[in-house]
Amino acid sequence: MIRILVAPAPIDLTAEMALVEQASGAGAVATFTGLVRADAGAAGDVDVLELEHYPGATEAALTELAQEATTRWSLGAVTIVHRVGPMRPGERIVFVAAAAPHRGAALDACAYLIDRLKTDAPFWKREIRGESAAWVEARDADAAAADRWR
Amino acid sequence: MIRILVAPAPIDLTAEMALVEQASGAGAVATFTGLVRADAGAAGDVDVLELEHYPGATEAALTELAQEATTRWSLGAVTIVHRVGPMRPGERIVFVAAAAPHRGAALDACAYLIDRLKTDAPFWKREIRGESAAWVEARDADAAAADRWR
Amino acid sequence: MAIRMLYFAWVRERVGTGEELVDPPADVTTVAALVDWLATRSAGHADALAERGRLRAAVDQAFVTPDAPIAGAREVAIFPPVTGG
Amino acid sequence: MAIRMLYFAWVRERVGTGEELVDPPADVTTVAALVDWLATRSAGHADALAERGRLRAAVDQAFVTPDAPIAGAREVAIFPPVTGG
Repeated sequence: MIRILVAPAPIDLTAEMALVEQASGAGAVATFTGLVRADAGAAGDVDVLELEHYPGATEAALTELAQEATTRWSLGAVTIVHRVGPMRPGERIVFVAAAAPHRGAALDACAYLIDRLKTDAPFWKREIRGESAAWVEARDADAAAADRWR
Repeated sequence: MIRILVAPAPIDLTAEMALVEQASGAGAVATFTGLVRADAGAAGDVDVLELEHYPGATEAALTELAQEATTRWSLGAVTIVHRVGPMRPGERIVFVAAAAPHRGAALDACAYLIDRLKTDAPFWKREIRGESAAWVEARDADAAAADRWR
Repeated sequence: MAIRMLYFAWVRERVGTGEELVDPPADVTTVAALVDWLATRSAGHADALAERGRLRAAVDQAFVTPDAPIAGAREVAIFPPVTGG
Repeated sequence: MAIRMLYFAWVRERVGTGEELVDPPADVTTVAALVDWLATRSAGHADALAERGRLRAAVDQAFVTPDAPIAGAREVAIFPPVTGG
């Protein structure tokens, strides 16, 4: 099962996990959940995080990424759900899951999916603090993490 | 937050995730869920899996493991929930979660917790197929996976 | 033939629109040349496209490097490095 | 002084009980010597403890190797390699 969802609705973790766990051969499920961080450092607390994306290209990039994972590892299920639009600190931005017969494949595939998603999928974050808004800068560490898998 | 739970009740993933996500500094949450596999190979399908453990020592071993993870990585939360007693294929045996400000620590800590749990916590699995029951043999691969972290 | 240009994030904000149809001259054959040509269209374009090292591109929804050809392209997107996840 | 013995999984099944109080002689000073002595208690003990390489032990709930001393121990557990997770 490959499930890709890019939508403004809050991510329903319970429903997503149920789909992954019901996939055939799912003895091991590894997940990654990214949350909007409340404490965003020197610039002060973030009130709202906005996620912009490239409709069509986003879904295509995530589908390709999920398919690449299934060729690298024997996986019963891959789910990638990414929220877009405005969201609040503490809310889920992204949920990634990989199910496999054994844990090594599930854990490795999960790390692969989130590392590659960070650099290969067309999303852009904007942090809103009071009246000011700032686009988040890409991190070199993300490119390095994605390069580990090439 | 360190949360250790060893109990016969089904694992409530939604409630466990909520506790982890609410921990301070949780920007990234990595989880591992182990399920009773329905297709158990040559010996035929498993009807019931029974988990025996060493009360007291189990909780102590899991607490020590969680504490070791928090000294290795900067973690906002570590949760280890392990079910004991009889359970059916498809049900959750174990749920492990690590929350951290960034994903690298959460992903690594999650893999560490489940690898070490497999070799360092006193649980024993027995598979029941119809009228016959068989204790599961320890796997060399599990010892090797745990050794990676020493 | 007209190309549908898409802009995202701060590139969109500085250009002043997220989408426009353009018809570059025949000697504009690569993404890099297209960006050079687009930068002459307005002050907003020039500002948005000034720092070429901070721009990324996709041709017909496939991510490409600046030397990629645009022959036959229907849709070209210009945007900053991605920051999802 | 009496030691509370605990047995788990197939060790428990073969011994025939999960728990017993034992009072080994003074020259039984290590886990390995304790296992040797326990094996003489019954046919079930002998069967359960025959394959020493497949046994693991804990003294007062701390996992130990066979050469670990048992002086002062209140609880000793003998069990197969663990298979949780």
